[in-house]
Amino acid sequence: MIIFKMFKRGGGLMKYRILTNNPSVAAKYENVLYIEGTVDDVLVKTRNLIQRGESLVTHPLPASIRMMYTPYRSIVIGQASGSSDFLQLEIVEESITKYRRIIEYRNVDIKNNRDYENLDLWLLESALYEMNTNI
Amino acid sequence: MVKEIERYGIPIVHIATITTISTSVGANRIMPAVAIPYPVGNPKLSPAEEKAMRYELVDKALKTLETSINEQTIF
Amino acid sequence: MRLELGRIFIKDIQFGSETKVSNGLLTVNKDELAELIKEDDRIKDVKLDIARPGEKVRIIPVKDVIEPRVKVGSKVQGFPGVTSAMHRVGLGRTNILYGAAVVTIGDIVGMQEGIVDMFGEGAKWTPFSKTFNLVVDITPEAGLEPHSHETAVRLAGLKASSYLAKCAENMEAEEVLVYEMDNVAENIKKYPDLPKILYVEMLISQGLLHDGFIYGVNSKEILPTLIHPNEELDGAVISGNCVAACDKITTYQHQNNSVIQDLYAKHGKELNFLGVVLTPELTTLEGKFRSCEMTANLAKMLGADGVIVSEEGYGNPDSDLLIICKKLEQEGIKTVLITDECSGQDGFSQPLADTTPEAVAVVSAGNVSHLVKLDPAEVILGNIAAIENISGGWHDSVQEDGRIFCELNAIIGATSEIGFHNVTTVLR
Amino acid sequence: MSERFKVVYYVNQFFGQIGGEDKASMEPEVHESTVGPALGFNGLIKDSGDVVATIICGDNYFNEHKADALEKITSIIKKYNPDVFVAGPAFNAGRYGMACGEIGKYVFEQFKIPVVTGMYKENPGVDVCRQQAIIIETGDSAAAMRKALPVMAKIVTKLVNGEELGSPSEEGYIPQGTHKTVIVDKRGSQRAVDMMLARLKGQEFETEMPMPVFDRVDPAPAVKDIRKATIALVTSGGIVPVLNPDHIESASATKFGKYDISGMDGLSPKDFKTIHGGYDPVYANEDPNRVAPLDILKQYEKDGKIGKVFENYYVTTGTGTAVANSVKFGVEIGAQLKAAGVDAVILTST
Repeated sequence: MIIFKMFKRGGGLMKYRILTNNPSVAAKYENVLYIEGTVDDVLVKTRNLIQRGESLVTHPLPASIRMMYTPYRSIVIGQASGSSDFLQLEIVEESITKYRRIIEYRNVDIKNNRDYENLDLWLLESALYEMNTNI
Repeated sequence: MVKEIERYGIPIVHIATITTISTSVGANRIMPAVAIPYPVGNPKLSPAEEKAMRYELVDKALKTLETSINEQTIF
Repeated sequence: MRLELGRIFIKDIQFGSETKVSNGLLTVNKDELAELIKEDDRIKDVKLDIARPGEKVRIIPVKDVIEPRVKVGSKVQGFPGVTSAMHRVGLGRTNILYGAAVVTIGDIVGMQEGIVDMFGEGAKWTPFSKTFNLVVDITPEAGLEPHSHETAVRLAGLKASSYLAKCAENMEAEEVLVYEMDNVAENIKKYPDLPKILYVEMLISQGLLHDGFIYGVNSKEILPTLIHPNEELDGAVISGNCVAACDKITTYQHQNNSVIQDLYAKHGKELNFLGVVLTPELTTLEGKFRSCEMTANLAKMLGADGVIVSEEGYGNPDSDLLIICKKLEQEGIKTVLITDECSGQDGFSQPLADTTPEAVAVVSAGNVSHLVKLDPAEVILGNIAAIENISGGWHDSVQEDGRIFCELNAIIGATSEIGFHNVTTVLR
Repeated sequence: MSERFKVVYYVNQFFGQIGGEDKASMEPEVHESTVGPALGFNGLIKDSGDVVATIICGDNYFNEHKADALEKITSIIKKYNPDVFVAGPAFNAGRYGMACGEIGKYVFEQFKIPVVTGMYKENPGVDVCRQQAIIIETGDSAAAMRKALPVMAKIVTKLVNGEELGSPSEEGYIPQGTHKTVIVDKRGSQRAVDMMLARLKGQEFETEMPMPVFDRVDPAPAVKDIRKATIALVTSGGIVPVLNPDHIESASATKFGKYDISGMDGLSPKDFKTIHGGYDPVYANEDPNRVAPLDILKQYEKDGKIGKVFENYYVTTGTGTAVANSVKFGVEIGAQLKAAGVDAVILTST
């Protein structure tokens, strides 16, 4: 199990969690909130936490329509900032709307599950790398 | 919705978390809410504290309705 | 900086004993090219095919499209920092096998996507139905992990393109396009009354299958970077992006970036083209804010009056596009955005792409969910089952008569957000 | 089309020359002659088609006996088997517009034939059938008949010939609201450069992705004496009676709820819950007053600090931006509040 550390500016560790429905991510990292469910469930949970004042570290959506059809999503959430950030609230809300519209006519592609687990993990790790280089 | 009700000449205060949206859809009396899941509450407080807080929020809301304004105002 | 692009018009491709161009016919020595590609020990085998405009051929799943080019009089050939050592590009003479393209296909991690139809209804929606395509389909060594697999496919296409054009180094070009521009200071002196326009090109920069490269540097590693438009036109920017079929920028589209071409066409006449800022579309919000802030600052520093911003992809990059627009407009810099929209299969949904009050001038490259019916193909290059995995395809998308229903988002370059294609939406 | 095309035409009692308001309850009748606007319309299509029947129906009859009326109209259409159905134009006549809209929508959906009508843009019938019918934009009164009929005839002819319609402004119809994907002459980058130059020169340009435009309304005057005022509570936060008797949807609701809260001293979690899909329901379900502060308002009422809390509480679901339906709700709720003499409103959103 890996604990991914994210440092606060000026030192100290920032608390963060990975919200995911991807078993590979849950198996590899420790600070995970594992959601047994769909991407939609992950997005809704993310929204609920952001609405409670936690902060959105990575964007809830992928960068292409193709990725929206995949069955896994991992999103990094930071500790409560104390106040609600309008932009984050809007981003998370709009993400859900966009996701649902794109997926409206479609079935989530589950044939390539193993591949998608890995792909989601790699994209998450790319994001973690991006976070770690910004200290 | 806010605007259409106000069109009848009835003053209306919009208590909303994302006040920027409230502004862009054309509410005139706007009051920031506590948070989306509990615009006029706060589960972190004790029931008595929470009620006191809501009392204050409603008080503020009523005051906005008693205030004459000429343009969009966030109270 | 002065760049001459010499076009040698290609009107057919055939396999033959020698790779050469004569009277518009590109002959390709299949074995020689295959050997070259197999020099990469990650590649076990390679299959080469030709697809000509009008043939009943479907190519699927397409990874990248590359235009074959050769640098005239240069000892170093290839894409700087990628298939060759770093070298200067953007000036001098480059010869192009104009009308030809290398198309790489094959699946990496069940992420097949991207159709190019050479005929019928499908041909209308992709710009690459009009090129003579050499299709490169590699088989990787068993157990090759996906990052290496992606790299191998990418390099195979780039190498093939350089290989094809090598024979044209000393040929007479039938048409020469000149892209010449002084430095920013000179231009402002020269054209004091022309509006100064900057082009911001956003690039998906998010990890495996979601990367772009600038002189071989992964765009997710960069801060927004100002480059000379000629550098991009001459091979400095390549695609490593294997998703977003309809709205990714293939290497071919970087080499022929349409916003750059169209700004150049009016440079010195109606506008003063300041240059290109390449902006990474990152995954973290912090990264997005940083990129957007710096992009706006670059535009401000350069004294831009207007900025054209093109997006790549759909989803999280929409946020970047919005934020850049907002920041620029707040600085009084006028923006025009190029993006695509999702207004549902029936087109009745309000497009969500980008709704900020500041986005007053937006070019729509089309509705990604627009349904098209593709006629049956006689030849499939690639894998027909891939259609099921294609974005836009679904389980019953292959009809009994062989026709395929798919959404535009499955088709390569259909809703190009650099405005490479002629698709848009109109309100009806 | 080598054969002549057939049109069935719908008009109300007035345009059918039966009579005015006194005849508004007449049942549908069919005439094989062309009556009223159908006559003028027939003259305009005479080269290629004919109005084979005119249906005349009273506005009140239609609106009060919708099912019956639609059934009768269905049998008429089955009998004549037209290539296209034309109704109106209804100009700004509300009941006539609703009838044209409802029938047009129904005919389109049942018979899959083109439907053309005409209305003033603010006619409530527009929203009923805009996605199904082509609605010619007309003036607000029958004086615009002479202008409207040729536009309708031209569009009808195009539709029966399977021709593609041009843009709403070119053809004179109200936009159906669809974003149609098309291939145009200029590529996107060129359009972007042109748009940029137009913007910089201060010339007019047309964005290809228009934003919803929100108008403004002047602030209503302040409440003079809050201690005498009747205050209504409205929420878009989805707090409804636990059984959700009106089946209000969890997102982008198509209706609103109205519940009598006069006997309550707050929104008890035993009686109310949230059905809003846009937030974590846990906190609202623990105490619905966190979303709609009825408990405090009632206390204010009891303490004499306000006149009273209006007896009905209104609720719908929606986020701040779901505009189309919320306009309709606002209009209806506002009318009821106005009629009831409510002095001010507190609206909470989640």
